[in-house]
Amino acid sequence: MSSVTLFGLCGAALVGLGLFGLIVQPGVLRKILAFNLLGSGVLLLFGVIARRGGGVVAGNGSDPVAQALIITALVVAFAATVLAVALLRRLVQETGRDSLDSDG
Amino acid sequence: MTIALTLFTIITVALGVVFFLAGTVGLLRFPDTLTRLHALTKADNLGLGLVVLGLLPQVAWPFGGLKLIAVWLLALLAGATVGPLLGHAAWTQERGREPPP
Amino acid sequence: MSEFLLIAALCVLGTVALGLVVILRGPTEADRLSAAQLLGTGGVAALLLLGVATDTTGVADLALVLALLAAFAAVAFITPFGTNGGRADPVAQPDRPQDPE
Amino acid sequence: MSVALAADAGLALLILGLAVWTSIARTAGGAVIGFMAYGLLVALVWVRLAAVDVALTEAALGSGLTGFVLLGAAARLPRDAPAARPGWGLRLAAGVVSAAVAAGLAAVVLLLPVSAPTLAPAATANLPALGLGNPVTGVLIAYRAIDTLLESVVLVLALIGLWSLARDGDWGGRPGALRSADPSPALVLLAQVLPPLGILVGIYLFWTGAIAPGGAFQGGTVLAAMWVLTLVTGLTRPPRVGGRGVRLLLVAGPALFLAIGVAGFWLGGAFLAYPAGYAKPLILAIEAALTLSIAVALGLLLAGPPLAQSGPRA
Repeated sequence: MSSVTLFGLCGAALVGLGLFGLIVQPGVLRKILAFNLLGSGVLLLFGVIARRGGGVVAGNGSDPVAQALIITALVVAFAATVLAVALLRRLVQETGRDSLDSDG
Repeated sequence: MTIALTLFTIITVALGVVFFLAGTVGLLRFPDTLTRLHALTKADNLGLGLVVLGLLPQVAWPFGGLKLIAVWLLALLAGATVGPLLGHAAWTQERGREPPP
Repeated sequence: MSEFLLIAALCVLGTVALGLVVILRGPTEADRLSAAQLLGTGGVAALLLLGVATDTTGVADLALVLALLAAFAAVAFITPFGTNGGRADPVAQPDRPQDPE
Repeated sequence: MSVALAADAGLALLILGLAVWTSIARTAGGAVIGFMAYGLLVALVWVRLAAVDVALTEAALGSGLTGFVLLGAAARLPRDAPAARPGWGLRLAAGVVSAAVAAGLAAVVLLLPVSAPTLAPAATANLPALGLGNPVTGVLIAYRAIDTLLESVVLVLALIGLWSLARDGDWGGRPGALRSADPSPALVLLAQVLPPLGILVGIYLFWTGAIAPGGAFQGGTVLAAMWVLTLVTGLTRPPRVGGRGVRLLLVAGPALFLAIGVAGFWLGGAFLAYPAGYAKPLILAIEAALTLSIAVALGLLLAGPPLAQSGPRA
């Protein structure tokens, strides 16, 4: 097994972990964290594929197209996280609770 | 000359690693938050400083070397800022009142 | 030479990671934050060693950015800022100006 | 290379361990600190995957700015009684689904075709025509310029979303969520010493992005962090969100990008095509404007929604 495959398996496990947390965690901040874990796992998988492709031709590189898309994804994920945190703080101000349960 | 420089790098970097080890041991062994903080801010900055010093002969001057020194100075600044802030936070959390000035 | 630097990088990273794993249990948030801070410094040192050993462009710049932002996130946690002095967000303020009642 | 493999295995295990800690930590602060350490180690993985550009973005945005936002939220959310966790049935079902997804992805990783598809040769081959040395910047600003254009607009949209969370009476005021009433002397020193260096590093990252890892996003992120430090200590005041200057700065990057893109219809033969021979100066102009706009947008995103005009301690 190579290092690249290893990181790919790591990314797959992160996706599973993030998905589980997103469904099961009651607190919104924990859901945001879980969502970030999920996203980072997906990007890691993408990076692994880019490394395999780039390594074949350039010897010791990574596919620049995939890298550019990953950078784009990181910026968008940050924007989404900030918006989610702002919504959470407003939710706490309005209702006094930091979870989405409707019955309390 | 190159052999002497290589030897210098090896010895200094190894010393730096030892200081990182000391910082971690201090973090694990010291009894309360404030002393742990002391171990941390002293040891990691010395460790990084020695690593930087050891790497200086191995990089291109002037930009490579200046970049290394800048990294160390920035880390020193971060340690010098976070240390007092964390110390203040730890003091108030443990004792429930403001520390003396 | 480069093998030595790689092993040194590994030692530094392994040491601080060990400290992090043990210290994450607490007891206080200040302990956890100092362990994360130590991981940051160790990561910077490991990157510098890795960058010189493998001669990869940009790795030293990465260390520079990490050192620059080392104190940044911690500031958010330990500085009382905001309109309510850094304490918990106010809940449903009754004196909102746009409320008709 | 078994030492390298063992080191990478340790790194992967550590990352998984921190991810688990982030999920199970009892306090929100502990979870976020775990997530920041996780982000730092993921940046190291990107270096190991030969993607230093991504590592720079992850370190600056993923670990730095995201850590700031999440830690700030964790320290300020009221500590109420933990909400009821979902019942055993749902947790079991979620566990089975998540494990199935992870196993499926792992199988995909193990069964990837031996000759990996790649666009790396095509991306590298046309770089000299653009006058660039960093293929990632080439993709971001030339081959897939439409993505980058839309992404810079996404930041502005996120900011509009954030601002619309303000109360009606507060609209048009200055964001006040960052101002510290009584910053500690150590923090003020940091906010006085660090920004000059940080601005230098930010501009360097933007400039070096043409030939080496770096670029508008990494540079803009560093600049935004420096601005936020001065906002926290009160050394600078956040601008009124209704002000014309700040709005001009916000749209300068996307607008210039769009204008040059539309001009490409006549000068280059297609939308977002650069006329031959002028690619390098045009790309530099777009990158410079983008760096500025990204820095302003990210800084304002951290500064939060506007507060009342008078402000509590203005």
